[in-house]
Amino acid sequence: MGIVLDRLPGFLEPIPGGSVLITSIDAIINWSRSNSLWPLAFGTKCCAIEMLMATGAPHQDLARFGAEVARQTPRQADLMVIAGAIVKKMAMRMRLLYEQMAEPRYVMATGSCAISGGPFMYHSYSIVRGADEVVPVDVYVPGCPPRPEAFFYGLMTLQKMIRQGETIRKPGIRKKPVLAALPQGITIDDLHAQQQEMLEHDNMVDVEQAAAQKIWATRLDQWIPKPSKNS
Amino acid sequence: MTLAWLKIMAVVGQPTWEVVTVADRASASLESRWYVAVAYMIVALVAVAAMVVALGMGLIYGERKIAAHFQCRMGPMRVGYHGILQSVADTIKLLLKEDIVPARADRVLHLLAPFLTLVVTILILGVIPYSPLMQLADVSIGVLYLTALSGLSVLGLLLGGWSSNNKWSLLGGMRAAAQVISYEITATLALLVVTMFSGTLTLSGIVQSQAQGWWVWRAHGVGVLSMALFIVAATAEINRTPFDIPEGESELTGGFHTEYSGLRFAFFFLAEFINMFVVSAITVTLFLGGWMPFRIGDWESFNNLMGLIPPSLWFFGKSAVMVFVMMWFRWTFPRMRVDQLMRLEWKILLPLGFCNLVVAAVVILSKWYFFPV
Amino acid sequence: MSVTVRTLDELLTPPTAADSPLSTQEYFVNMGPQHPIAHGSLRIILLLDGETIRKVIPVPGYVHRGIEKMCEHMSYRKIITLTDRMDYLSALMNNWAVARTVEKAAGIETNSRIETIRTLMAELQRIQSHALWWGVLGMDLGAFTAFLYSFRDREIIGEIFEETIGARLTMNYIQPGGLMFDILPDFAQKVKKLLAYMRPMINEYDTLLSGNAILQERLRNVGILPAKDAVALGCTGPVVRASGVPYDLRKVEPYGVYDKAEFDVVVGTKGDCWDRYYVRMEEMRQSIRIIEQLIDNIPEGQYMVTKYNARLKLPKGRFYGQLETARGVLGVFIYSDGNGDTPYRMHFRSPNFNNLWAVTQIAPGWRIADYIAIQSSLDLVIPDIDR
Amino acid sequence: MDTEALEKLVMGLEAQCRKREQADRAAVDVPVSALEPLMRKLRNEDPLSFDLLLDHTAIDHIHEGLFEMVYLLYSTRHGHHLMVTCEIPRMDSIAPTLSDLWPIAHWQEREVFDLFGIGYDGHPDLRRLFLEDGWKGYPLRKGYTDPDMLEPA
Repeated sequence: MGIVLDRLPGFLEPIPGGSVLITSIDAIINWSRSNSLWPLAFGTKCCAIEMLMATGAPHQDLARFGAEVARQTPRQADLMVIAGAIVKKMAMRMRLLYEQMAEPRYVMATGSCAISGGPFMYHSYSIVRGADEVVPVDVYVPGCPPRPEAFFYGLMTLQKMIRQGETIRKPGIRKKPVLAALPQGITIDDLHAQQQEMLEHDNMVDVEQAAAQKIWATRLDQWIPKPSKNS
Repeated sequence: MTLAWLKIMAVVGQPTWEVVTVADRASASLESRWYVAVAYMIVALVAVAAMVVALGMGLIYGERKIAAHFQCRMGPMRVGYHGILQSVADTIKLLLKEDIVPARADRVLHLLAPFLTLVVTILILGVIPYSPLMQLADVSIGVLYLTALSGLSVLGLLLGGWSSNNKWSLLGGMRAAAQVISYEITATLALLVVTMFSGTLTLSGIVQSQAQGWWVWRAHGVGVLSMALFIVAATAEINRTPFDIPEGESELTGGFHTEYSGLRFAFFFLAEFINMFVVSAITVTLFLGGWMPFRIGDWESFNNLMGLIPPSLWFFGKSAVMVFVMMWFRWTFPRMRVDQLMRLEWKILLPLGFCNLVVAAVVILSKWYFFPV
Repeated sequence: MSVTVRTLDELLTPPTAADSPLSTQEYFVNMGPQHPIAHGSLRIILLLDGETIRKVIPVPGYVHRGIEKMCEHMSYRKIITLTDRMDYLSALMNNWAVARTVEKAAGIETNSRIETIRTLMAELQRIQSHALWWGVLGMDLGAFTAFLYSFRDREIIGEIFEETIGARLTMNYIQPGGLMFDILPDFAQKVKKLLAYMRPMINEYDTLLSGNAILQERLRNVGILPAKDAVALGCTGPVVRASGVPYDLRKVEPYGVYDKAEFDVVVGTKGDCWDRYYVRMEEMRQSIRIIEQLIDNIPEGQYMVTKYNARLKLPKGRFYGQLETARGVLGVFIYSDGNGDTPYRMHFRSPNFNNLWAVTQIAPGWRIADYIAIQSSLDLVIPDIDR
Repeated sequence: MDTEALEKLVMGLEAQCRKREQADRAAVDVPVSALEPLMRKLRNEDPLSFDLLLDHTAIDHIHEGLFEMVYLLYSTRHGHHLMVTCEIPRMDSIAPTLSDLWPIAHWQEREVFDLFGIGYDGHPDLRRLFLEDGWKGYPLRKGYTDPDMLEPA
């Protein structure tokens, strides 16, 4: 785990009363890791324009987060932004890229294609429905394409996760992946469950009718009066 | 040993610059108290190491902010006030990255390459006269020492390129070798012109010789041309745009440091920025009068006023201007192609350098320059 | 009639060792799916001898989602959303191509307001697409600042799209039978402000990059594509116009209100990278001219001729409609069997797919750095190649 | 030159070619054997000179058991369009290659082979284009089923 850590003296091991020292070192290391996330320029489709290019543009400046150094080689990158649909032919190479990245690496699946296959979910023979079938994803940013501000919200969520979740002694442990843009209550597992249930049992085509039964649909109706038919 | 600096301040008017280097003090105190000499050595080493780290972080932060403002954006803002702690965060993160050595890479050379580039840079830092008192060692063959070391830096790139067992980095390494070796000739020619004018090889001697005026305007046309030649050749030697073909991002995905990650990549990254400072320091020492304040002939009051600013401030101010010019190059020029680069060197800069040398010789012999000695 | 099917691995068998001790051995290099020059996932295999390219083998397919198979299950209105994801830099023109073909086949007549707004939106998107191309070309050749300037200007055009269409990139705005929304009352005034801002910006682009000696050296007479080869290689759009063939659908087969606007087709002479660069820069200025002539008198009228969910009945038969996107001719071939509003077979003639093949004829003999200039002067969008 | 005159001129070139109905432009249908000579004449004859092969694709008529190959030609000099179709049986679907007439055909034929399975005799480099080399089956055929394809209905 890095030259420095291999040779660090034993005080990182659990010594009585050492928790303050450890957490302070943890805090510094996590602070530095979260504030210098160098993205790997890996865009396959239209999300690449919004996620990698437009966020780096003068209007919404990715450099403010210290993340504008887009490294081309996976060795020096530590944040893999999957911007665009993943196809079967590309999945193995994406896994290869993920393996080549140096260890404290994070993955952001941006765009509904990378989360669940997006508009190509049905009738497509070569789409991989969701990048989390290939690489472990930390943060999902929904949208097609998500706005640069949504990407920043995802980035800040990832930074918060890094600051809270990771301890240097057990780098593999991370907070559960959270859906960046959804309210705190909903996590990815509920979505997967709902999606699975919709596919297997309901198997329905009429999207309006299906939407009307969903819980959030009822709440929406109260807030926004249904537009009259002939508007 | 009263500080030479106080003595200088007492004498108003034409201050005589008496250069005392750390090496002189160490050798002076060697016979009587050997431990004071050792202390001087340790102080010198610590000073250079601190300078490398501080300069590296400062330059990286400076480059990112200046590049941002060139491109109508703000650059790092959220890490510390206006992103000041950004380089600190980068460095700590790079320290703790996983250290990957490719499978069939030549392990020894792969691990050696980054250190080689950084060591060469630090060796040059030790010779540069920052101010009459702040100079670590005044090597008698100063300029020859500089050109020899700048030739050595290409080894690091070549080793890095060849040993990481990757076609892209091999191409990057080969390009680096071709480029740095050929551009050294023009750089050496440009330095030769100044040594001819100043008559000495020692760097402090060259700075002293510019007491009446800096070589860039005192040696009128010849001085300006050799400074231009040196800036172009030096930018090529440290692989900065428009000559950054060894690690051209869009062509070779990373050039010679494609396979480096974590701390080793940090060494390459740091060496590139310290090289930028080193080249601007050499330009300032030889062409812009090092720590010599700006003086115009016999304007007493003006010269005294200029004399009030401490010499080290003069030096670092001028090199900051030169560093800004190099950053300016990087964010405006596209990249050259390999053969265009070679053609520029061998067919344009080299003949220009030789003619400049001959003209300089004629100017010196017939004393056609300002305030001939 | 015998057919031999080969695989990629047979092709990549490394060549035998160098015949004479002095000559270098050729080797394969992967400008793989993840490479800065492929803005997307296009794998280019180069057979290199030292730095000069002997052979180019493009391997697309890393973003192939099978759009044409999906079209056979979706109605024409749903297919419009798929076309945004093909060439996302000229999404509006893709929508317009499908809408136009379906309208011609189904016999729907649109009024002049719809046609004018379509032409205006298409030209705005052309400026936006050429601006991004210019920025990305600068980034590929090393001048990173150009990329930032181009995105600063793209955002302003993006704001106008966002107000009228609601989306920045995947528009889904032009439907068979009209438009999704009407333009806002201050649309014309905003566009005029944009044009007043954009015209000097293009001159600034020229001063920053075009006049630069290094760029001229990198682009002049590199990757020459003669006129005859350009047409034989199926190239269309700025690539073929740079070689001297004045083939621009807006003039050859005028559609929308292009015949009302007076503009000239920019044609290059030699067909090298510099001509392709110059043609696109001039096209941005021509697009501004077109918009200026049309922006003042947008006729009144309905913005949607048929109802949204009206079923589009296409007669049985083969229909082919095409129009000029920012990268070339986008053709939409529909074979409908007459019942229902889903096509029996739908095929897109994609401009990038045909322009890419020209790389294999242009690139051999040049160096890696030239290959970067050649491919970014072709202005390829990868999902449009794979569909 | 309007569509009827063009069709009459083209049919004059080749005995076996018939007019193709249900098309929105001048369209001609020709059997496989006569395809390559007709295309050579269309490209080289002066009054026609179709120098731009706009597009080449195929339609899978699964009920009639045949593939219909569609060539869309355009002449940049005279500015007229032509659609040439040719039907081949679904079982041993082999067609002559046109890559020596129009180099772009090399690339378009590989796409049709990849998605339909129509072999091209004499094609210099017939490989799968989009899909992996080991992909089983040809996706754009009507009867193609794939376990991964989600069908909502």
